[in-house]
Amino acid sequence: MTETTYRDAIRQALLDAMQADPSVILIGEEVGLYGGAYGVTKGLIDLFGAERVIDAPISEPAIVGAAVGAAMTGLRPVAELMYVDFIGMTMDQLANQAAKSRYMFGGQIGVPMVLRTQGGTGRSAAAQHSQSLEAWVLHTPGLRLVMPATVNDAYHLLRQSLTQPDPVVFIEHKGLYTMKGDLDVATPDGAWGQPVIRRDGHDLVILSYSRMLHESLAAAERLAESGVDACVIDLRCLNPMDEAPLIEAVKRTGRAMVVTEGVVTGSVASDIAARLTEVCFDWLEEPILRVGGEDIPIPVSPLLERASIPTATLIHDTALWLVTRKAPPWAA
Amino acid sequence: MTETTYRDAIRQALLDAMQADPSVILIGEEVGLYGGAYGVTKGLIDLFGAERVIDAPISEPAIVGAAVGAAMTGLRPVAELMYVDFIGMTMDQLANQAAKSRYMFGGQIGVPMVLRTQGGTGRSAAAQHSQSLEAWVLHTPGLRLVMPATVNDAYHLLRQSLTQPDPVVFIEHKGLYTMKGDLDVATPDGAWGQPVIRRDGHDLVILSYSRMLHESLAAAERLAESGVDACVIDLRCLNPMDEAPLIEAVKRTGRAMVVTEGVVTGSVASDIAARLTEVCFDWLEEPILRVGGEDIPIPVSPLLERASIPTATLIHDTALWLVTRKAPPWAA
Amino acid sequence: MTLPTNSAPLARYRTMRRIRSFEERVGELFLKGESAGSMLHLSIGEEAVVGMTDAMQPGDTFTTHHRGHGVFLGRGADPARMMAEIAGKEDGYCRGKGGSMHIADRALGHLGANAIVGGGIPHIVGAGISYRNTRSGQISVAFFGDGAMSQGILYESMNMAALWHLPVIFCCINNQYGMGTRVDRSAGNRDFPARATAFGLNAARADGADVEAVHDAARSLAAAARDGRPGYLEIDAYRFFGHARMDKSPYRTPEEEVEGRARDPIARARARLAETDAATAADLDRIDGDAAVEMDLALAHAIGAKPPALSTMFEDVYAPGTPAPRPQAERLAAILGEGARA
Amino acid sequence: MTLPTNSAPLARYRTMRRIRSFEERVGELFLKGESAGSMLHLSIGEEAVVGMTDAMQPGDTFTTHHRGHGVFLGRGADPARMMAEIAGKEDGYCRGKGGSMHIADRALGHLGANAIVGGGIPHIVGAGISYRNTRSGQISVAFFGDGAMSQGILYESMNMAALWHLPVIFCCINNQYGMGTRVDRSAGNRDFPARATAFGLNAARADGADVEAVHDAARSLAAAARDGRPGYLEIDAYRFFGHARMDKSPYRTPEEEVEGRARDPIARARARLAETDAATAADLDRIDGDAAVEMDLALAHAIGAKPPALSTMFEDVYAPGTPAPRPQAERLAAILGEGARA
Ligand SMILES: Cc1ncc(C[n+]2csc(CCOP(=O)(O)OP(=O)(O)O)c2C)c(N)n1
Ligand SMILES: Cc1ncc(C[n+]2csc(CCOP(=O)(O)OP(=O)(O)O)c2C)c(N)n1
Ligand SMILES: [Mg+2]
Ligand SMILES: [Mg+2]
Repeated sequence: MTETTYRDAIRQALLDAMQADPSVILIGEEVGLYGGAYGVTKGLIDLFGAERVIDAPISEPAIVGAAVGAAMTGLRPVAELMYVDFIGMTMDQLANQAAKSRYMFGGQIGVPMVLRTQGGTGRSAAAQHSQSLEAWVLHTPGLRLVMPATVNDAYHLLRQSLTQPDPVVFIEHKGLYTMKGDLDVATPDGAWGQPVIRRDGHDLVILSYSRMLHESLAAAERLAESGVDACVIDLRCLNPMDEAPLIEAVKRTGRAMVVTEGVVTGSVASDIAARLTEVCFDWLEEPILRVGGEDIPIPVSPLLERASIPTATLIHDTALWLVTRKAPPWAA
Repeated sequence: MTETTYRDAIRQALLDAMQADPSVILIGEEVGLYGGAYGVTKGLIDLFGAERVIDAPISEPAIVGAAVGAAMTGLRPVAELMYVDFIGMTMDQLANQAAKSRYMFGGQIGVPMVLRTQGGTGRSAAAQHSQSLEAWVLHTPGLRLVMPATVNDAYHLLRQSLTQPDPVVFIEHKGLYTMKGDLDVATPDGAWGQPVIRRDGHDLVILSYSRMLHESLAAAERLAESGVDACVIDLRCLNPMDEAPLIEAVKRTGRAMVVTEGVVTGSVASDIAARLTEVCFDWLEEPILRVGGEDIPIPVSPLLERASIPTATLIHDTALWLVTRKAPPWAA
Repeated sequence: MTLPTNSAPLARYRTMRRIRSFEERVGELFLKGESAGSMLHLSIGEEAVVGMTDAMQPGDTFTTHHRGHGVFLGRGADPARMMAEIAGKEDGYCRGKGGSMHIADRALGHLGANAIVGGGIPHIVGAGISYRNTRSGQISVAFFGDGAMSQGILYESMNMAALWHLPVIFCCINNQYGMGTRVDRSAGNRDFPARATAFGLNAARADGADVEAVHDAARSLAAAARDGRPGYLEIDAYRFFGHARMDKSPYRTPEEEVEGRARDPIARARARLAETDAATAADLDRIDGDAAVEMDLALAHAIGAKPPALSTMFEDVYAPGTPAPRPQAERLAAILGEGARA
Repeated sequence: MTLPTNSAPLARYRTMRRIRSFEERVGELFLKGESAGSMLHLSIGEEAVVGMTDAMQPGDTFTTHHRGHGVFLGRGADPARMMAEIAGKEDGYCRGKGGSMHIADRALGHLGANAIVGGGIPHIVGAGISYRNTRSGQISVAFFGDGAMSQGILYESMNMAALWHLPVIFCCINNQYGMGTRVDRSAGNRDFPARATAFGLNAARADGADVEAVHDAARSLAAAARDGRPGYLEIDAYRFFGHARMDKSPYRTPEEEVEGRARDPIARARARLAETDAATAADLDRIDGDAAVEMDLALAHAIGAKPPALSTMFEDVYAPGTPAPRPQAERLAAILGEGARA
C-alpha cells in the first residue's frame, strides 16, 4: 500500500503491463517524447522505446483504426485520445470496427485493445475539451466501458482492461490526475464488472462514477450531518456491469439517484435510472432521480463552467428531498 | 390530400423547399445523377442543377463540415448521409461543430442545416448498414432531432426542419420508404416539437417513433382484441419535445412503455422512461418499461435480423402484462 | 485437374475464371431469393486483382472493401463457405452474421471485409506495426475502391505507413465508379499515384485488363514493402455491372459500358496464354468448366445449408467466457415474471 | 498616428507588432490568474500570417485553429473584446463562452476559431459553395497548423475545393511543431505543397520570416481563388514559445530555439523598412509604442470587465425564440417542489 496519484497509478499500470507483456504497446499523440498531455506516460518511451511507445500524428481516426489492426494481429494496443471530445472523429473506427469485428466475423477476429482517454470539466477548456461522452460508448454493443474514480481503481481497472479479449474504452477524468490515494497493487477494489459500495448507508442510494463519485461522497458527508445515511456506490465498470448489488441496495433503501457529469439528457444516468426502475419499482418509495450536467455545451468562463455540472450541494439537496420530502430552497 | 409514399413525401418536401427558397441546397453522395441511394432525390438535379444538388465524393466528415460552412454563410444546406451508420465518421463535425458553434461563439453564428439520413433494419444490410443511432444525437445539446413515422410527417417535419435556425438531424427509416399514406401539404400532423397521439386509449400509453410506431399500432390493435385499450403516442420530434402531453397521458393511464428500434441500453427509450418516471412516479401503477433492439450488432441473416428488434408481439405481450399482470408465455 | 507445372500465369487465369464464375453464382443466388439481402457487389471485370493477391505470401494479411469476393478467392477462400455466408447461413465464414460485405477468415489472413468505405484501411497500419515490431517478415494489404480515395482516413493511414516504414500496401481497385459516380466526378485530380507519392509511398499504376502487368507491379511493391518501404498500387479496371444487385446504371451510357467491358482481364489472359502456347484451348476450356462446376456446387451448398439458430444471435458480441448481452426477453421476464414483485 | 501613405509594408509591420504585443499581454493575463484557463496558444513568431490576411478583402471569410489570435487581429479584430473573451468575460467576442480557442466575429468574416485540430477546415468548403453559387466574388480561407496536415478531413476538403472550383484557400501556418512533435516526426513526406498539388490545388510555400514574400504568394493565390482556382499556402514559420502556457518544451533543444527565433518576421520587416527608407527608426518606435499602449488598455479592459451572469449559460444553445434547454434546477424543482405529487 503506497500513496500515489491517480495519474501515477495509471502510469504504473501501463508500466507494469508493458513489463509483463511485450505485446502491449502505446499509440497516441504526444505519448512519447512529451510524456502525455497530462503527463501520464512520462518516461515510458525511454523504458520501452519508440516501437512500443508510438508518437502518432494528429490523426485520431487512423490512431484508433491502427489500434484495431494491431489488436487483430497479436498486439495489445493502448490507443490514447488526448481528450474524449475527439472521440467524435473516431466513432466509426470505434463503433463500426472495433466494436463489431468479432460479431460480424462470426467470432473469429477479436479486438483486444484499450482506448484510454480523459474527459470532464474543471480546466476552463471550453466546449470541445471538457465533455463527458461515455453515453455514446454505453450505447454501442461490443465495447466495454470503464471509468475509474479512485487511485486504486485507476491502476487495477487498467490492468484488468489489459486482460480483456474485447475492446475497452477507459475514460479518466482530467480533474482527478493530481488526486492522491492509496494504491495496493495486490488488491483491486473489486472484480471486473462489479460496482463497489464506497460508503454504506440505509436511507438512500447515490449511484455515481468518475469524478462525480467524490462530489457524491462529499454530499453524503453533509447528509450525515443532517442525520441522513446515504449509501454511495461507485459504478466503475459501465459495461459489463453486475446490476445485482445495485438492485439489492435500491430495494433495501427504496430511494435512489444517479449522478453523472455528462449532459443529463440521453445520459448514462438516464439509462441506469430506467433499468433500475424496471426491476425495483415495487420497492421504490420515490422515483429514481437523475442529476447530471446541464443540457448545454460547456462554457469557457470558469464561473459558468462550474455552474454547468452537479455540485455536492445539488446532490445533497436532491438526496435530502428523496428521504425527507423537504424541498430545497431552489425548488420552492 | 393525396396518397403518396414516404419516399415521395420527402422528395416533395425537398422540391417545395427548393422552389420556395433558393438558398436551399442538397449535398451528399449520389443525391444527383443517381437520384439518391433510396431514390428520394430523383430528378431534383434536373430541376435545380448541379450547383444546388451537389453529388459529393465519399467524404462524410467533409460533407457535414461543408454543410456547416454553407449554413454559416447564408445557404440552407440539406446534407445527406446515405446511412445513419456513417454518422460515426461525422460526429466531430456534427457534435463539436454544427451543434456548438452558436454557443461557443456567443450566439453570433448559427448553423441552419439539416442532416438527412436513414437508419434501421429490414434489408439484411448487416451490422454497418442497419443501425438506429439517434441516442448519440439526443445526447448532444445544440442538435434538433426528428424522426418521422408517417407520410404526412415525412413532408411536414422536413419542411419545418428547413425553417429552423439550428441544425436538425432528420432520420428516415429505410423500411418506410415504400409505405403509402395521405399527404396533406396544407396541414401538418402537429406543431414542431409536439408529440402526436396516433391512437387514444385509457389503459396504457405506448410511446414510440419512426418505424416502431407502426409495430406499436399493430400491437394496439391486437390489444384491443383482448379488451385492452392502448394510447399510442408518436414522439416525432425528440428535440425539442414538449413533454406535457406525454406526462398527461402517463398520469392518466398510470402505465406506460417506450418502444425503440435502437439498442436498448443507453437508448432514447431509457431516457424517456427515466424522464417520465421522475415526474409521473406518484401516478404510476407499474414501472415504465423499455422495449428496444437487442444489445447486439445487427446480424445479416434475415432470420436473426428480424429477431433482434421488437415485434408487435413483444410489444403486445409486454403491454398486456402492464395492464393485466398476466405474464406472457416467454416470461413464465 | 492438375495444372501444367511452372505456369503461374495459367494459375492466375484459373483463379480469375473461378472468381468470375463465383460472382455469376452470387447473382443467381440473389435471383433465386436465397441471398441475405441485395447488397451484393460483384467484382466482375476486376479479376486482375489476382496479380496482387498472387504477390502475397502465406501469413500475409489483408482487409477488403465491400466488393471483396475476388480478393478473398485470390487468397485461397473456400467458395462454398463464402457462398453460405452470402446466403446468411450458419456454416458460412462468419456464421451467417456478416454476409457478403463482412467476410473474414483468420486462417487465410483475411482480417475482414468492410461495408464502410475506407473502414478497413487503417487496420493494415496496425498490422504493419505488429509485423515491424516482431520482424515477422509479413506484409499487410488493404484493398479498396476508387471511392475510398475520397476518405480522409486513407491519407492518415498512408502518412503513418510512410512515417513508420511499415510493411504495407494500399491497393486501390479503380473500377471507374463509386456507386453512380464516375471517378472524374469525385476527384479534383485523377492522378491517384501522385497523391500516394506526396505522402511518401512507392506508387504504381497498372493496367487492370492485364493481370501480368498487375502482378509485375505488385511483386516489386511487395518486395519493397517487406523491406519497410510501403507502397500504393492502383489497378485500373472496369466495373462490368451495376454497383449492387439493384442498380440499373442510369449514370453511364451503353457505349461507355461496351468500351469498359472490352477491357476484360480474363479474355486478355486467355488470348495471351494461347498465343504463347502456355495452354491449349482445351486446357483453358477445362479450367473454365471446372470452375463452373465448382461454383455450382458452392451455390447448391449455400442454398441447402442451415440457417443459424436464433440463440447464436447473442454469441460473438463478446468473447466466450466473458459477460454476454442479456436477451431482452430475459430482462423483461425478470420484471414481468412471477416472483419479480414485492 | 497617421501612417506614411502608400505604405502597405509599413501597415503590415504595424499589424505584426500589434499581434506580438497582444500575445505578450495574453501571457500576462494568464500569469495574473485572469485568463479563462491555461489553454492559450500564442502566435509569436508567426506574425507573417499578416501577409495572407492582408491579401483578403472586406467580405472575405475565414476560420482559424486554436492559435488564431494573430490571424484575427490581421483581419481587424478589436483587441479589447478579444482579450475580454480570453478572460471569459461577458463583453468578449463570444460573451465569455468561447475563450481563446473559440473566438469568432460574424461582422469581420471570422467564422470561428476551433479547438479541434482540422475542425474548421471543411467550413470554408461550404463557404466556397455559397460564394460560388451566388457569384459573390468572396473567398474563404482556412488557417491551420502543420499538425492539421495529418487530419484526413483536410484532404477531403482539398479534393472538394478542386473538384468544384471553389474560391477558397487552405493556409497552413507551419510553425514546425504540433504540440511536442516536430514536423519531421509527424510527416512521412514533408513536402506539403506536393500534397496540395496532388489534390489539384494551386500550391505555394513562403518564408514565414518574410511577410512580404508571404504577401506576394498570398496575393496571387487569392486572385486565382477568386476565379475558382483554389489554393494552398504554406507559411514556413517558427513557434517561438511552448505549445500552450504550461509547456516547458522538453522536446526541443535550446539551439533549435535560438535558430528558430532568429527567423523573426518582425525584426526582418523592421530591418527592411529601415533599409528602404520606408520608415525611420522613430516611426517604427512610435508604432511599437502605440501597440504596447493599445494592448495594455486591452488587458486592463479585460481584467476589469464583468463576468457573464449565470443565467446566460442557457442562452445561445439554440436561437432566441426557439425552445431553450431546461435548467436542471427547474427540472428537479418540478419533481421535488410542492404540487408535484399526486
Ligand atoms: C462510409 C461509407 N459511405 C458510403 C457508403 C455507401 N457506398 C457503398 S459502396 C459505395 C461506392 C464505393 O465505391 P468504390 O470505393 O469505388 O468501390 P466499388 O463499389 O466501386 O468497388 C458507396 C458510396 C458506404 N458503404 N460507406
Ligand atoms: C483533433 C484534435 N487532436 C488533438 C488536439 C490536441 N492538440 C491541440 S493543439 C495540438 C497541436 C496542433 O499542432 P498544429 O496544428 O501544428 O498547430 P500549432 O499548435 O502548432 O499552432 C494538439 C495535438 C486537438 N485539439 N484536436
Ligand atoms: Mg469503384
Ligand atoms: Mg504547428
